[in-house]
Amino acid sequence: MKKLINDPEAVVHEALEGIALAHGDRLRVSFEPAYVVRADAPVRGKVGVLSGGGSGHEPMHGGFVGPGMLDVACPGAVFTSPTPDQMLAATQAVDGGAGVLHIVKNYTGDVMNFETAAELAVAEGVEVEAVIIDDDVAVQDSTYTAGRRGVGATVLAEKICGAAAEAGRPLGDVAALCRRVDDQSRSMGMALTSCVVPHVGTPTFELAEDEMEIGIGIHGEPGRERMKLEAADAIVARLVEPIVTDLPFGSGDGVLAFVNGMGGTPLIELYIVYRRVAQLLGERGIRIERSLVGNYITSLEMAGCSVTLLKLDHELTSLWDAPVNTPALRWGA
Amino acid sequence: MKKLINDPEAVVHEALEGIALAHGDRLRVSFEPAYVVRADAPVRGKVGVLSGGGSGHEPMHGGFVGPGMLDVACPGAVFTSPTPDQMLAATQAVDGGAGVLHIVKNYTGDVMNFETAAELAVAEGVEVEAVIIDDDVAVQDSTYTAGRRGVGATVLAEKICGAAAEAGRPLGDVAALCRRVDDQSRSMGMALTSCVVPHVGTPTFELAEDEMEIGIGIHGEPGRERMKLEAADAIVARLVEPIVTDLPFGSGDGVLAFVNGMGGTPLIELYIVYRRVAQLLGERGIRIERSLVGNYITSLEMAGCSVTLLKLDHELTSLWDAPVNTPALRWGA
Amino acid sequence: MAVQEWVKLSAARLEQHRDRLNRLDADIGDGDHGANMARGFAAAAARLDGAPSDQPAMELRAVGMTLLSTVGGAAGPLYGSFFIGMATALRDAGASLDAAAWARALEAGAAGVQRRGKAEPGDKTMVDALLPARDALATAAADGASLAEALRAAASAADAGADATIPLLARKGRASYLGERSVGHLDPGAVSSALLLRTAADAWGESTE
Amino acid sequence: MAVQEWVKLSAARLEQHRDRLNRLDADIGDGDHGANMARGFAAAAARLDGAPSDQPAMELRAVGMTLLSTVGGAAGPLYGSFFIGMATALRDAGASLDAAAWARALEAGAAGVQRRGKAEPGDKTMVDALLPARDALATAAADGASLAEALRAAASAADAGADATIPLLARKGRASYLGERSVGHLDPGAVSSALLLRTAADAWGESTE
Ligand SMILES: Nc1ncnc2c1ncn2[C@@H]1O[C@H](COP(=O)(O)OP(=O)(O)O)[C@@H](O)[C@H]1O
Ligand SMILES: Nc1ncnc2c1ncn2[C@@H]1O[C@H](COP(=O)(O)OP(=O)(O)O)[C@@H](O)[C@H]1O
Ligand SMILES: [Mg+2]
Ligand SMILES: [Mg+2]
Ligand SMILES: [Mg+2]
Ligand SMILES: [Mg+2]
Repeated sequence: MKKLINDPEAVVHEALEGIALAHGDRLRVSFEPAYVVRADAPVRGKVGVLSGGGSGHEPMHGGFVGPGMLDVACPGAVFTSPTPDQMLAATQAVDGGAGVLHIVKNYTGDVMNFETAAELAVAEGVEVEAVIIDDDVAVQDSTYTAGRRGVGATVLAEKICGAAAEAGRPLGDVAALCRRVDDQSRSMGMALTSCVVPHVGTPTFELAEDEMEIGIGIHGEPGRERMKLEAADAIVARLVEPIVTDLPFGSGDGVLAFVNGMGGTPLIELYIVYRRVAQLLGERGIRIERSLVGNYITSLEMAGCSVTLLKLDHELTSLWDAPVNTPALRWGA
Repeated sequence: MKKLINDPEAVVHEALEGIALAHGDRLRVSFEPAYVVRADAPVRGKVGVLSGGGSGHEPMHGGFVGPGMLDVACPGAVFTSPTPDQMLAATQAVDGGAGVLHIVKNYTGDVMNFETAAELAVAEGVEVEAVIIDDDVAVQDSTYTAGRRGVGATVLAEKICGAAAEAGRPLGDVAALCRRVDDQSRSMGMALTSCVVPHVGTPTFELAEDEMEIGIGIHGEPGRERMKLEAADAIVARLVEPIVTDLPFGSGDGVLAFVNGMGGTPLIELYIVYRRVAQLLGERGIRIERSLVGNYITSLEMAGCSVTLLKLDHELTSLWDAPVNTPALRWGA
Repeated sequence: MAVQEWVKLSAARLEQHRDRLNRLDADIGDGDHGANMARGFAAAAARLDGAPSDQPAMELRAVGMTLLSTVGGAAGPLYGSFFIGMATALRDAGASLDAAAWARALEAGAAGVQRRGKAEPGDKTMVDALLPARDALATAAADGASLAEALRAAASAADAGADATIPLLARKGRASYLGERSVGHLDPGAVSSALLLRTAADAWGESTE
Repeated sequence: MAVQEWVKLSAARLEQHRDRLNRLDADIGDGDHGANMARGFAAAAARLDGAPSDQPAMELRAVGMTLLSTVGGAAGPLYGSFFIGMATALRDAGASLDAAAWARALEAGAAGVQRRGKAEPGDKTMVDALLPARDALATAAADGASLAEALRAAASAADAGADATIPLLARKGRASYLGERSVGHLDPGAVSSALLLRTAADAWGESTE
């Protein structure tokens, strides 16, 4: 295992120390329990926006804390949902009297821990609405399964809900927007390599030099299918096709196109992917109105990418464009 | 070779197409010869700021084109200096009548190609000043060698000179600032893995599972020394020590601390590195006044990092803080 | 004493089996189940250390709360509910548990897991180890078995239940994303449940009843 | 004809030796010398295709300009200067070159490389192949050798000069960053220079003199 770490057990703690040191001008970090919070929290009268999940997906979520996006992020152990006590303390830290939105990625662990946290928070007198993000078309959605995973749409929901909360919208509205982003988003991802969870020390799965995984999540878990490695254009078609047909996205739709790196793929390759995404959407008459290209929701050092499309409307577009000031996403501020 | 590419020979071209498609709202891409230029170039009366170098270091340089930073970037083949004809065309594209600054990383190829380009540009009646960046303390500086390489300080110089040019400062001033940034910056990098140049297809060097290279450049070239892998804190000491003693940086100095990922190292590890950098500087009484953590000057998918320190003064700090609006670095806009 | 012994012994064994559980979880999940359980039980054992040991319900509740705030992932809330469920069922129990009390507790614990996780038998989860154990323990208790005997029967049923997850298609938790690819693997949560029951049999088997 | 033949043959051979030159460059540089040279000479060969072949100076100048705008890296300006230097020395030469003309050209080409790159003999660069070749060619020309003979002598001297770079410590270019670690490796630019001279010997050896 080749990593720039000290103790595998201390990875999350030390990274949080680094975040606190690097961004102390605008963030505070609580260590016991662990959360990353806006320095000016709670903001009186503003809905608090909270998200959280396992670590190893950086910059998500801690890198998205700041005005216009998250008020607070709860990091769990690597790839492991955080715990209800963290979420409760974080909820209380950002409750400005207008309630708190919990943005939850659809994983059994996350959902159950957030459920418990919401019960505890309500018992403490904080109004909480939880919205579950489940945009991954690689997973069959069925009442007999855990349902679709939450992946790329999480970043978009955090940005858009953060903007709405910053604009003073009430909790019900912000939660409704979150559901709309989730409803109108679809994602699919792939991996060229596995990743190594620090406390495990070996790759979560093994891929031969000429193989790839299609339909992966963000936890180094195997994907839906293993197949022979292909050229980027063919891979992109495998990602875009199921996304476009699922919602469906159609001619005349305006979308936000998000090409996300899994952590170990260089930006030069992500632009090659973006190029093909844009070409395929263009062929179908789907207009890209906004775009995002980079490493935003990662799986440690995994090589690979995911594509997310969000169908835009006037409100979502203007909330996307609103100022945001976080370590990882910043404009207009 | 596991890469999200189509044809190894088309990597740069297709990535440029992706950049044009993703950022067409604010950049234009010329393909023959290749350069990435601000959509509003040339800006009348403003000094043009140009940089360039081999591709494979993304987001540098194309991702730094925009108001407040570069006017134009010339991408070469992967890890290969661009050519004088590109540089000449790019220089002419951004000449607003106030001359053009060439920011050149100190590699024999880059220096010679830029020299030729400057001669050609001057012959065409464009005023050009070239400043060579050479901040890498891993390389012995001597009149008998090619001198120190240009690495992390390039990003800082491009930001600071871009801000000065945007503020209407004349070419001589902007070039002097560039030299000051170079004089007051020192860097050192290390690699956990090699990278694979697409048209080569195999790793540039081989490192055993328990080895690392200290004192690398940004082209996948071997470093100064190969040694046993160490914990992050020990590695950081190996980077910070020579940097701090070289300038030297001392107690009471205010610095910009830049922890840069080489492309394949996840952000969570870069924060662990940053943490130790901050601790070591703190022990020496060196104040971190500004920081930058992320993948900004990379070597394809190489795992590793570099540390750059810039001694700040009031002018450099306020130019660093000035608005910048590029794909990869953005604030205040 | 026995609850503490159970939890300490569990912590030790989970630490021993940590890599194996991680590996099982890597095959059909994300490779952290061993780390999660070892972390949680180490914390729970530390929490009980020096606490009064004559109130099984209070001890089990403390274990449940500790797991809830230290395990994370799916296993945290599920095992949290398990221990809190056991504690609730034993609210009025004395210092020393008999087979009937343990049978009530295991029934309540398993019900807690199902309430939280909504898994049914055959979904390839810890439920597939817990329900057979619950039934075996209830039967043994009804047949007048000693606690040690009854727990041994429960542990064997849990082992068999865990082994029987191999051919199943996962329908809950992270393994469900794999669809058909989840077939042919042991469920790590079922294995950790069986391990906890085997440890209970050892803890109460050795303790004076 | 001969310049075109030289450049086309060089393009073919550089394509053949591309991986070897990349590999040599990977050992002490960044692994692109073969790709750079193959790209540049393919472009130069294409550029000469169909162009008048009775003006060596114009042809060599076109090659130099093409290399300058297609090779990049260190080799681009250096070989650009090399060919432009040769062209300048042959400004007044006729369609067919003799050994004396080639000697003048090689001297000017090597001088162009040194002007641009500031390398001295022993710095472990292409200069270590070019200068011995220059000297051998001049001596052979002075001794009245035919052009083919003179170029063969130059090519052999260049080969020997390239081989002699192995024990050297690099002082110029990317390899100089390696310090002591550059010792024990062939310099890729010296190898490509030797290859160009061997190809010249072949091109003019076959052509009617
Ligand atoms: N809905 C559920 N009901 C019961 N058990 C579940 C459920 N979902 C997951 N599990 C159990 O949890 C185990 C995985 O736990 P763990 O790896 O610690 O959490 P995570 O899946 O969040 O990484 C699975 O092996 C399974 O036995
Ligand atoms: N200053 C110099 N003078 C002469 N030759 C040089 C000089 N610097 C580098 N070279 C030659 O250039 C070769 C490397 O060329 P190449 O790999 O194409 O460029 P780069 O080093 O920019 O990647 C070296 O092997 C060496 O022979
Ligand atoms: Mg997990
Ligand atoms: Mg090069
Ligand atoms: Mg797991
Ligand atoms: Mg090279």
